[in-house]
Amino acid sequence: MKRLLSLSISAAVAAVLSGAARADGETIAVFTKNQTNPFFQAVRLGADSAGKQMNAKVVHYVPTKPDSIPEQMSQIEDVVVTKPNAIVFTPVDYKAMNPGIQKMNAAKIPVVNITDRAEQGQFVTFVGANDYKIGFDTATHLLKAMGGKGGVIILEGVRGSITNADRTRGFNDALKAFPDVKLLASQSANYQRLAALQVMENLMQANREIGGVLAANDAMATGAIEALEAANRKALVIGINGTKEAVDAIKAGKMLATGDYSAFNQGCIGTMAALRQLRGQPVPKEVLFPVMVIDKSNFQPYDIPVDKRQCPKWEDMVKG
Amino acid sequence: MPEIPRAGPLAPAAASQPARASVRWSRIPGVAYTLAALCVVFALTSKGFLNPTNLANIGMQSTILLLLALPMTLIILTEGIDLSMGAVLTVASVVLAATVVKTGSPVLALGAALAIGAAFGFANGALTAWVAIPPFVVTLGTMGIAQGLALILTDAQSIVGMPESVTWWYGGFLAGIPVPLLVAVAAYLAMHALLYHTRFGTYVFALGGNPDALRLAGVRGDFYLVGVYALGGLMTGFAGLLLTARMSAGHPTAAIGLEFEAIAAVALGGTSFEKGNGWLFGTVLGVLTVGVLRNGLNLLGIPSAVQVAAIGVLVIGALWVDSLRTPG
Amino acid sequence: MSISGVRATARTDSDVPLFELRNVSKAFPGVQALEGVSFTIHAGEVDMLLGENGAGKSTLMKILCGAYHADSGEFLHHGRPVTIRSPADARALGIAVIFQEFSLVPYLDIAQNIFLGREPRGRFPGTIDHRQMHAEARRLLDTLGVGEDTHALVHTLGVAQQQLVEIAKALSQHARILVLDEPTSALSEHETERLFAVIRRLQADGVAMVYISHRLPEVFLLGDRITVLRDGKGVATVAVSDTTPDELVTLMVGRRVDMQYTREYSTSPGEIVLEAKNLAAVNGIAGVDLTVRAGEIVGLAGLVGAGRTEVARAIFGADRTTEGEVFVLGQARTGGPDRTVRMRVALIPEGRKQQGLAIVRTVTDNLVLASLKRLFPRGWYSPAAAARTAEGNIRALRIATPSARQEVQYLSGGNQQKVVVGKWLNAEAKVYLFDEPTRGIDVGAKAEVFALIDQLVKDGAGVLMISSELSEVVKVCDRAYVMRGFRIAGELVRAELTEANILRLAMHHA
Amino acid sequence: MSELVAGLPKHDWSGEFKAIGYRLLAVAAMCIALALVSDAFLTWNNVLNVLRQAALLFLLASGLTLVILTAGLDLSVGANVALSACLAGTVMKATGSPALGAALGLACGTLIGAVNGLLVTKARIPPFIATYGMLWVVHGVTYWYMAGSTVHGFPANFRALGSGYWLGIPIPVYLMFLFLAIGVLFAQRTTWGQEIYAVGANPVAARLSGVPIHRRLVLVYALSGAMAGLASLIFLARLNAAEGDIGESLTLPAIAAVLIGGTSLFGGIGTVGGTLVGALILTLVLNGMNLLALNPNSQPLVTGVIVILAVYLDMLTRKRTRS
Repeated sequence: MKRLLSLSISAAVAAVLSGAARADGETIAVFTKNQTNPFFQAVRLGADSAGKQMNAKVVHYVPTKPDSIPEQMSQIEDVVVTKPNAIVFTPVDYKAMNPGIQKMNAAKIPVVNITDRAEQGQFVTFVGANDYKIGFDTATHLLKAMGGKGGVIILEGVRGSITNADRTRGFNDALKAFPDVKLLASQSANYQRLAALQVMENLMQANREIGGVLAANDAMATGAIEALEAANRKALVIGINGTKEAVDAIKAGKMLATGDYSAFNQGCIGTMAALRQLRGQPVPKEVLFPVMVIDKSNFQPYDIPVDKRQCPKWEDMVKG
Repeated sequence: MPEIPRAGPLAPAAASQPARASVRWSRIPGVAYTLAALCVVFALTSKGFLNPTNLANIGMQSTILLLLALPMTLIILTEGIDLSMGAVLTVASVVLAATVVKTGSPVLALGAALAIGAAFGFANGALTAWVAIPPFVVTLGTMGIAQGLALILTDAQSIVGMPESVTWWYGGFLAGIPVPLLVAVAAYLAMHALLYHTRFGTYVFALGGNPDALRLAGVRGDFYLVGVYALGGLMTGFAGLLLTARMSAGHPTAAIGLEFEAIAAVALGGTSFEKGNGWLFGTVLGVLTVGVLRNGLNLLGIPSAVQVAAIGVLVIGALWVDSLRTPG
Repeated sequence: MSISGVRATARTDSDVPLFELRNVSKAFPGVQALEGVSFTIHAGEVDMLLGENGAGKSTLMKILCGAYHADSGEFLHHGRPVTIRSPADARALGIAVIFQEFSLVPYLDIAQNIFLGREPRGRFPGTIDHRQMHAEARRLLDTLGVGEDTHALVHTLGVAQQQLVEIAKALSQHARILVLDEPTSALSEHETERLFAVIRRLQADGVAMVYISHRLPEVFLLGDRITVLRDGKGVATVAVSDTTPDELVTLMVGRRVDMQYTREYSTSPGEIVLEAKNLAAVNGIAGVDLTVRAGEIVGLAGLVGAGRTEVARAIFGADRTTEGEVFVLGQARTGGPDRTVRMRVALIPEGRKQQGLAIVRTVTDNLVLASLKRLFPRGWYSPAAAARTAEGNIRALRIATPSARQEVQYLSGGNQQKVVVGKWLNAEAKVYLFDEPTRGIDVGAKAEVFALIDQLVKDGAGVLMISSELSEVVKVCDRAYVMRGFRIAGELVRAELTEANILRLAMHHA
Repeated sequence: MSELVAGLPKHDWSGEFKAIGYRLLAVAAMCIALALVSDAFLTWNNVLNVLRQAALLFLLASGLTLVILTAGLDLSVGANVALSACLAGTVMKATGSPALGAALGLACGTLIGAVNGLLVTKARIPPFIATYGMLWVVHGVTYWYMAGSTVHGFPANFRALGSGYWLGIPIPVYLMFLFLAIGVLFAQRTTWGQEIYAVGANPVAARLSGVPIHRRLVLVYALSGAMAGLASLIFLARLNAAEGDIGESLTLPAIAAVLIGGTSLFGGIGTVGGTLVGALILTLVLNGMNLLALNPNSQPLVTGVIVILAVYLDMLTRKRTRS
């Protein structure tokens, strides 16, 4: 049994080494939060695509337990030992990863912060989207579609996560502009499908008339849609992230819109930024993607499955 | 295993069986060999595995788990279990963080963490020993309670702004040695002394092996049982200090589920769930094996999915080896 | 083992007894365990306590060591009245009991076990002075002439060694009165010799010993004074020199067995229902040949630890056989107990609660457990049908239970035994392996169990009965095999079937 | 022998039903309380809603009940649900055949369970550790297989399994009661069920009574796996999507439901019916806390308290029937 184990490990090792042989350029370590959320899969694919384009080796580090702080901390420590040329970094928690960030900085490895803006630490640049503005714009989009009246429900993500804080803040600020719209409830469903479904089912009991649902991500939005369909209730639903699933729902007319969080491009541009830094090319202090609300009118470009997409040109994405 | 009569070696039937000599080596669990094998493989295949910084990393990363696994060993020796440790660790960590932020006094904060840890431990022990509810149930319940508390206290936000006096406990050095390593060694030595050189330790073995013997010897086993769980809580509370230091923050879900890893490490170390049959240093080996596996696979950049499966294979494999070595 | 053992003791009859019990009575729900029993203990003597199982020996000892409280009666220590309310009181009086189930902790070493609860204090509070502890343990073992390493973990020791550790533990508590409850029941001959040597040393040191046994040779080898219990009453106390084995047997047995139990022995047994040929198994037995015919009760006698239970387990397929074959009704047995049961073999194990019954389940559940396939061939279980079957058993076997839905754990030992037997009646077993069927059940129930066994063979079953009680074997069996050292030492047909012959075969030197 | 009967407790009615009775009273009490504080509670829709949410939990817990009846444990059911759902989902998408997908999902769940059973019996690994190791292995396979993607959008006829209605009652509710019936029949009305109770109550006695305990144990773990597979299908049909992490939050609540339902960790005592009540109690609490918009952070706390209380009260009632 022991022998079997060590054999299997050395086998895996061999596989990786041979896989690594391909890239002859720099090595980029990419940190994402978990292996289960499609969003981060898109980020990883973006990074890979950029790595191919610019002929660099991309290695991914993902906690075995989703969003585990101590594990990402350990992975940072381990990576610092292997000394990659640069790191593309999404903190699992924007506050509680500072010691890890300090370790990377101390090791003089250039770090590009993507997706969630870490509270402290020196970064080459931040690449991401403006969560607040996405929340605000998508919410406004929905409220307009509701004709500025009726009742809405907010499905929050994981309490304490920066994205959730900003997105819900955007939702609420958008609501201020529509005095006739009533906020029926704002509950957390932890960015999870089942949680969203059940919270929605329960809220539908307490609220007879639900005009719209503001979900802080697409998984919760689709969960809400399932709940509504099961109860034969109609409501306009928006989500955030622009995942394939949401695009399909929009095509099918089940979902009103989703805010593009451009996960794939975050992976692309984040990795490119790291490589440009290494290769002495200019990199702006911050790359924020323009907010884009995807609906029936403009979903075509997002309809391509992520693993088929190609990274856009740096110049097209980063003006000036 | 169900089909073997529980009677074990003490049953008269054993009269026929030859008495096996107790050689320490025969009690070394399969995990020791696995650990050695892993080290060799990683030393050969990955750059920097043997690099001192990396070895130190493995030790530091394993410290918090070790602080849970050591008392967990004692608890399992009493044929008990503590499923609440991960959650209690979390709540201790956030309480510590909150206190230090509010009062600015790390001493007070540590006191609070230790107190809440010990309180949970005592509750576990009391409900087990005096109300006679199975420890699995008790600690499954207190796990939920601690988890809820952590979330309510923080409203699911992380608490930041730890002073250097706190972060030193994970990031600092003493005589050029990382503090966590010193803590780990100290914790092991303390637990070793406690288990093998004090009455308390002797009675821990007796609680699992033959509680009646304890009663006949006129020892109040129940007090010691409560003591074991309280000790577990206390150590968990102290681990809260290192966890907070490590994140330089208190986070309401940071260590959820860690107790299962601790239990697995104890089992890997060759401690059985029955009759107070166990070995404290085996637990250290168990913790290190998991640590080395994760570290090595990270160094090699092995995909996370493979890491997850590998941990499962390790746990099952090592215990399988042990069961092959023990005659049915 | 010759009866001419040298006495290493000075008789001290004239002295005041070291300890004395007067008119001790104790009742349990449904049973009067002890009734006005008196008993004296003399320093430097071995006071034998004889009696069949259920005669009240163990109860008396549990009272002596404070495990039970006597309902009435008084205790005198050096003639002064004392009370024993707890094990602590007993210890204070220097009384220590070596029970059959040891009070040892498997994964602590010998020294730790000897001093459990009384560890010598080390330099720091709460710590233990291992050096001193092991030194003292060493000394104790040496005084007993025992060589084992004091660092050996107890679970690695054999039963005999564990027993010696128990004795050392007692001595370390400065016990002056040592109670040995059937100490040789699980020992090999050699181990027994060693134990006797230890006992003589202690005797020489003036330790008083109460030695419980129903084995006459031991009684005459070691005893000074003998007290015989029967049905919870002390029937006699005699000096060894003034009595004979026959007298003791009549004292122990009385005429009860004759009155309550007789059977006409089978004159014309039927075909062979069970046959073992040169059977050897992982549990240690070897070269076992035996046959059981329909209508026969065949005894499997011998001292405990001679390998009788192991033979039963091997026949039943509970322990893997390494050599030889077993034939049931002419067919070779293969596989585990589940196959054996289908060949209509029944095993009534000695440890009812541990091996015979699911005590948290109801009488009904237990009664139908072995016959589910027969009663419900389609696999559909009918509680009603099961209850009917159970009610039938309860009536037929006169099982005393408030209802078939009663959990078995609340039944008395005798009734639990009946449930186990009933289980196999329902399975329509043709071969029954009884392992100590009357162990730990009261006298009335015993006769019923035998009547039951007799009925089984009358109905054409074959029975192999393991028993440590010679009188039982002699009374009940048509034939008997006697075991020694995990082999069959010999076979005794009805005519030769006497306690003396059994003992000769069981203890005879090669 | 008649004096032997004296002093024995009269065992009026079998403890299990009594235990369930007490729990049903608890459920009733909770319902009344909730009805008083929230007018939304006692609406037909919300009742269906509670039942539908309890269904998933119960299906998972019902299989687990059998395992715990044998004094075992299965920590891998959650991971099992995730892998089975993902496999079934992807196959369904690839082949367009719900039947094939469902079959594979069930097969996957059953296989994982059977392997657990073999690890416990043949490899003699304690159930806790064996199934915990299995949890990691299954997660690993799932993560690798899904590679962070989501599978979604299944044919309507399949989704009816989770979100459909018949005579105004959700399909999952029918499934819940169907499998309650099947579970009760299996445990109480088949010889296998009886043998499983016996194995849990005393494995040695069961073996010496001719029960093939290894085969029964493997069967029990396989059934637990199969129920996980079934639950995964309901899950898939309800959410119309699956990703790698769906199972993580399911295992402990399922175990809690079994314990609240009065099944003893030491084996041999407990009923599938009790587990249903346990699942209902847990669901009611969460439903009520949602309706009252109570802080969701306190949900684990409340669950924990209920688990301890339920088992404690259970012990009290058993003591009463015994002494």
